[in-house]
Amino acid sequence: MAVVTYLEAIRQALLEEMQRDETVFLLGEDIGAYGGAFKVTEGLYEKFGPSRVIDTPISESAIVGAACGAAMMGMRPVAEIQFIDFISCAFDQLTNYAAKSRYRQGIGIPMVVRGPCGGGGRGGPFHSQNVESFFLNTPGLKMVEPSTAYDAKGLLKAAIRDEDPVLYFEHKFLYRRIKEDIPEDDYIVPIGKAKIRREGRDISVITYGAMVHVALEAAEKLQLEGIDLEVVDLRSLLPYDKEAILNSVVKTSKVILLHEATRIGGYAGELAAVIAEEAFDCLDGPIVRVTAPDTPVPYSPPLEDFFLPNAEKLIKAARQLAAY
Amino acid sequence: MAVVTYLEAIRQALLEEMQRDETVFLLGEDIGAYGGAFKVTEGLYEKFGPSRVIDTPISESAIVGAACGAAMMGMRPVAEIQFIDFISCAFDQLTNYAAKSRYRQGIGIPMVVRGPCGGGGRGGPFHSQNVESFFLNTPGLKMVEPSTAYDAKGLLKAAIRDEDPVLYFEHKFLYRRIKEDIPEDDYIVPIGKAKIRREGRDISVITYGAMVHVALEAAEKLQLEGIDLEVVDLRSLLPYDKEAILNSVVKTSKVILLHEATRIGGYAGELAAVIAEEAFDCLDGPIVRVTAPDTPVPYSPPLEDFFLPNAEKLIKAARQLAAY
Amino acid sequence: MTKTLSKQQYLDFYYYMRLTRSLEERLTILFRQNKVVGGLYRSLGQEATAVGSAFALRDGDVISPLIRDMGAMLVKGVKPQEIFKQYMARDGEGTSKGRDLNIHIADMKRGFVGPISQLGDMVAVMAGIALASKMQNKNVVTVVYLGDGATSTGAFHEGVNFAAVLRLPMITIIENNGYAFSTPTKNQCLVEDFAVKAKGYGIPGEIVDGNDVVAVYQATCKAVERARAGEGASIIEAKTFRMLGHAQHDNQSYVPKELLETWKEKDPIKNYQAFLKKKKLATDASLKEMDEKILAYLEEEANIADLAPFPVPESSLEDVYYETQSVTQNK
Amino acid sequence: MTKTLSKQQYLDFYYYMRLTRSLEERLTILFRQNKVVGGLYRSLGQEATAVGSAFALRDGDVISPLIRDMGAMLVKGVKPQEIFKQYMARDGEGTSKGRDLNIHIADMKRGFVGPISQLGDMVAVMAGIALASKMQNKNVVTVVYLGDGATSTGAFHEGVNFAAVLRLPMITIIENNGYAFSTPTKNQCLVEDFAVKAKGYGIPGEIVDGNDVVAVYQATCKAVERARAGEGASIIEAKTFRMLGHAQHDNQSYVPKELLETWKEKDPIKNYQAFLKKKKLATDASLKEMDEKILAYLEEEANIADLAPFPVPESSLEDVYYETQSVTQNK
Ligand SMILES: Cc1ncc(C[n+]2csc(CCOP(=O)(O)OP(=O)(O)O)c2C)c(N)n1
Ligand SMILES: Cc1ncc(C[n+]2csc(CCOP(=O)(O)OP(=O)(O)O)c2C)c(N)n1
Ligand SMILES: [Mg+2]
Ligand SMILES: [Mg+2]
Repeated sequence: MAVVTYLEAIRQALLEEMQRDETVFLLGEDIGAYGGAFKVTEGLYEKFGPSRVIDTPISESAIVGAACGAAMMGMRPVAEIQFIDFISCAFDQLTNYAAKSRYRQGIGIPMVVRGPCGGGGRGGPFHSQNVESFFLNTPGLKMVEPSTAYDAKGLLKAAIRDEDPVLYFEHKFLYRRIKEDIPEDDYIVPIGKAKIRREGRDISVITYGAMVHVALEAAEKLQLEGIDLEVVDLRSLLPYDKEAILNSVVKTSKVILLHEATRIGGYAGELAAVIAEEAFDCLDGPIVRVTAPDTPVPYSPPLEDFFLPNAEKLIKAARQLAAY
Repeated sequence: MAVVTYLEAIRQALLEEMQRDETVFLLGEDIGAYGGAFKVTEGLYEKFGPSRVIDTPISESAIVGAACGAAMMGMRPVAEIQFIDFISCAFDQLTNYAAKSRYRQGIGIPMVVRGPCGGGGRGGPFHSQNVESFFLNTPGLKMVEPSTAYDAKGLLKAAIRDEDPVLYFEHKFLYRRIKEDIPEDDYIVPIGKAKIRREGRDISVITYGAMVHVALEAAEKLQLEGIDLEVVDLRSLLPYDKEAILNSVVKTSKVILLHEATRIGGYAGELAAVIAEEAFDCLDGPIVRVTAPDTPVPYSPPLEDFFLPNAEKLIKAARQLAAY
Repeated sequence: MTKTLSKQQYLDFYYYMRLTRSLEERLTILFRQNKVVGGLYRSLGQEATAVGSAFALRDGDVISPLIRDMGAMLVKGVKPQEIFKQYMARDGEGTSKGRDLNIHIADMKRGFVGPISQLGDMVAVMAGIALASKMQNKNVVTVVYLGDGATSTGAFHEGVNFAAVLRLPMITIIENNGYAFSTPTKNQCLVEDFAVKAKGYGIPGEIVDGNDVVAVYQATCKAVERARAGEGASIIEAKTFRMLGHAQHDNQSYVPKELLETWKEKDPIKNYQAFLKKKKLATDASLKEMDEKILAYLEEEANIADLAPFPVPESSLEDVYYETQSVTQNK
Repeated sequence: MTKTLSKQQYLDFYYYMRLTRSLEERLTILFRQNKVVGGLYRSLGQEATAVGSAFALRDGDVISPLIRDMGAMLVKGVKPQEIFKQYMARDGEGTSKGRDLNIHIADMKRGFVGPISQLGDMVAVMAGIALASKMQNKNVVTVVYLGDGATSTGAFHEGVNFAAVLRLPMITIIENNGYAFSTPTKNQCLVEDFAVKAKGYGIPGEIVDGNDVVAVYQATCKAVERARAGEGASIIEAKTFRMLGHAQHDNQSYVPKELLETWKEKDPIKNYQAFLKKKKLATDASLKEMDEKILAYLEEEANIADLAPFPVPESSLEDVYYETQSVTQNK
């Protein structure tokens, strides 16, 4: 065991997978000698050389397209998108080529596309987005977003070993802010499995990514008021762990869906739908969404702070729901 | 009044708006002398010439980007995407430039991007998609999808006159299959207003586009069994008419969300969330989704027929829900 | 560096061009009989480009064809019955199981991928295959075909530049056939010669008469040798003409009659027949014999295809993910 | 066709280059004081390109600057206090109200748009502005600035080709400064001269010494005249060098020291000072005076900016749509 940051856990996963399997390679902008904009790939170029850590031109669509082609030949590419906001430039390759390849031509695409997502860093409208909803209506893709260093490593390993294209979102606010002891031997966190981060009786908060920590913070505070939150960390967004979600709802009968992305068309919609469809009987109150408001991510600190969901907002929503 | 097809209604809207306002112009692939892949712009090139009906290179991103620029100068561009599936290539321009311009730089983009969506035409995975969910989590955009010739014309006029970027989805299955008498004088269908296509007591079916007709067909049949469907045609997908939705739910207490797009991450999620959040008290049963399964749109007739939601599937779901 | 061709090779060129044209003619009949599902696309007049270039490749090399490159697929080993089944939306070996249309079928073993409709996207994918081949020391060359119109896409640009910078063994064949759907080339791009685009990527660009199967073969061989020798990517512009509309539904009334007349004179098959006869490699009789054999073969293949079943509805739920993979999927 | 310049013009060039550099230096101090929010980008060594090109434009013309083109914005009338406020995430006239960062501000009246971060996207937008100007008979010229790295994007390609085909009055200035973030130009594209890319679009491409403000001015004037005369789009490649890291956090250890030394010799301001003195347009004393005036001016502007309030949290909910437009928004 060793204490590592979320960022270091990602780096370790890359390193170990590249050591384990020579078909694994990296491509992206400035990931080589420079080690990536956030230094996630630091040291890997030195270790594996330019043929396995490939600096590319600024062309997200080509990065993803080339990763698809390489994957079709049996390689396991891991593409870095410098900021996940730029994945919009590869939207077509991802949703049309990568996602549909196995279905329509019988060729699987074992590829990972990873990149830093999320706000809190004063990055403004183009360096702070959460993009999971853009891809949620595209069968054939998988999506994960870890909230802990342990999961960051285990989910990335699982993604690299997966036979299908996986979008791996790493929340940049967590990169260096969270640390934990993680095992030194090989492990994976299976795709599709949620994790109960905190058991609770009263309300299920279903969330993922950086918001898991917001939920835990709120839970601590609400504890003192006698409101007992259960915090479900989805970890996998597509596919998601329906069983874990429904089990938690059955137990608590009340649900808050929490995410950092904006409200309309956000991930919470899918969760609300599946809960209202399959656990309706168990519900003892409205399904509440706590999300960012429907605006781009603003840059200035007072605006971004106002924009982002936080423990206070969650606490307010939880109090209301508890009183329902 | 004159009987016109859905397609002809769209053409009329373009023609009349171009006559009314000289800042309105069209751009897209093969829309000029050829009149567009589906002949929606037929005759307009002859009438308005090459400076207002512009054939472009095959470059969806540039088409949308240039439309943005022109709109910033006070023009009212209407861009055609030959098949709406190719809007994936302009995803970045739409979600990052067009959607955020007013917010971050104070410049509105009064632009329409229109194109044929939907299945039923044996178009396969790349000529049959419904793309509304891709854009639903992007504040700043608007989206509409008419289900009748009357609305096709009125919504397009409203979209052209709107001050913000509007995605206008025209369901190609309806192009020549539906006809109706529509007024010859100028009218608009306001963006953001749903329409109750059929009043009913028992279950609200909330839907849009080609599925409105499926819902009406099912309603006729269920009438005989004493199940009375209310059919709500959203018409506007972003913003959507929350009031109309909630009013209908209050009235019937049971809801089916019907759309042609695939299930996970589909539009129904947003509807389920808003209903389960704001009309929970009124619900007398689970919120049911009737959608396509989670696969690409397959091409072969038996597969596509199996894939698409239809009256039969809706009837089955309605019977179950009615019995709940 | 011109390759010397054997008699058999010369005759093979003819065979595949003729097979392509006759296959498409047979498809046109099936289309009129409403047996083809969806649109039908033709490569009439462009057969030499597809066939000549594909012959420059060897086993292991991979192509990404478009709708006008059925000839290249035939050279790569696609059986006419597979094409027939695909176009009739049937199930069976070598088809997409009714999931995707026309020539969107793939077989990495035989060396072709199933393109997607979004033009330009295949360039980067083929760059990726070339990249993997380099890493795996397979010395594979990839060829991506696309039209004049498709060069306007950002995906084309990103893909070619990516392959150029990484010195990948990829050849981009731009089939300049005068039109992109209804749009004449001059409204697509101001350049006269699309080969000049290579300059912007720092790679070689060559123009070839796309209606001369031997010239296309030789030009592609040269590019393949470069690629195989590790010298990287290149572009070939094949000048040709689309003799029919964009698809069956398009009568291309927008194409000036004279232009069609001019290009009719340059028909790749007619001229190649004359060439073969002049070279004493064939006679009218031997050509006729070959043509008839082809027709008979296609008749058989079409009949086999017509007996093929439509896919079972529930099969459409499989193969979205590895976990839902059908037992028969083994590529 | 070289333009003759007045003494005042020569001095204006100097003023704006110096203003740019000093403004950025002031920003660096604010950055160290933690008053700048987010990243800080510098155009050290590239001031001549931004300033010289912007001077070739007239009122009504519109530019799309990038992070290294603050000089062009200053010429277009941006006030230093607007830049300071932007970088300090404050509210106020001429800012984005704290919603977007660094030079992402717009004023169509003064002739600049707020770029987005996604590189390449602005090319098509500026083509659209040029298109509208043509329709409106405004005879406006647009200039879109981007780096060597940004030319790799599909958006660059689609936008330039679009402008070329429609013969739009748009000039694309490629600032070839040796690097794109940490990536040297040779890993971005194999060409030595980015101007050659123009050939692929059938438009003129010119190379200019990006560190020579007069040369940049003259080259841009030529392109502007062409554009104004209806002759369409063109490309200018300005050869220059990024003398600091990509942003403040990057010490660019990856750049060879010798390269920096060589380019230090070509510093646009230092050399222009010598030029002005040689031409007897300035003396050490007059230059010093100007420099000091600029510093004093910037001090004032920075102080004004520092007094500007942060935006009110609730204001972030406005202006997503016309219907939610704030009363103050009137562009
Ligand atoms: C990105 C994209 N936009 C639009 C289309 C629609 N489309 C299909 S083929 C075609 C014309 C292609 O012309 P070209 O590339 O010259 O090939 P050709 O048909 O002439 O062989 C168009 C516009 C598409 N398939 N993909
Ligand atoms: C589409 C896209 N991909 C990646 C980035 C991240 N990024 C910002 S600046 C930059 C380097 C730009 O280099 P260049 O175009 O040469 O401009 P320079 O910084 O040298 O002026 C990169 C990769 C981006 N902004 N947009
Ligand atoms: Mg063509
Ligand atoms: Mg650069």
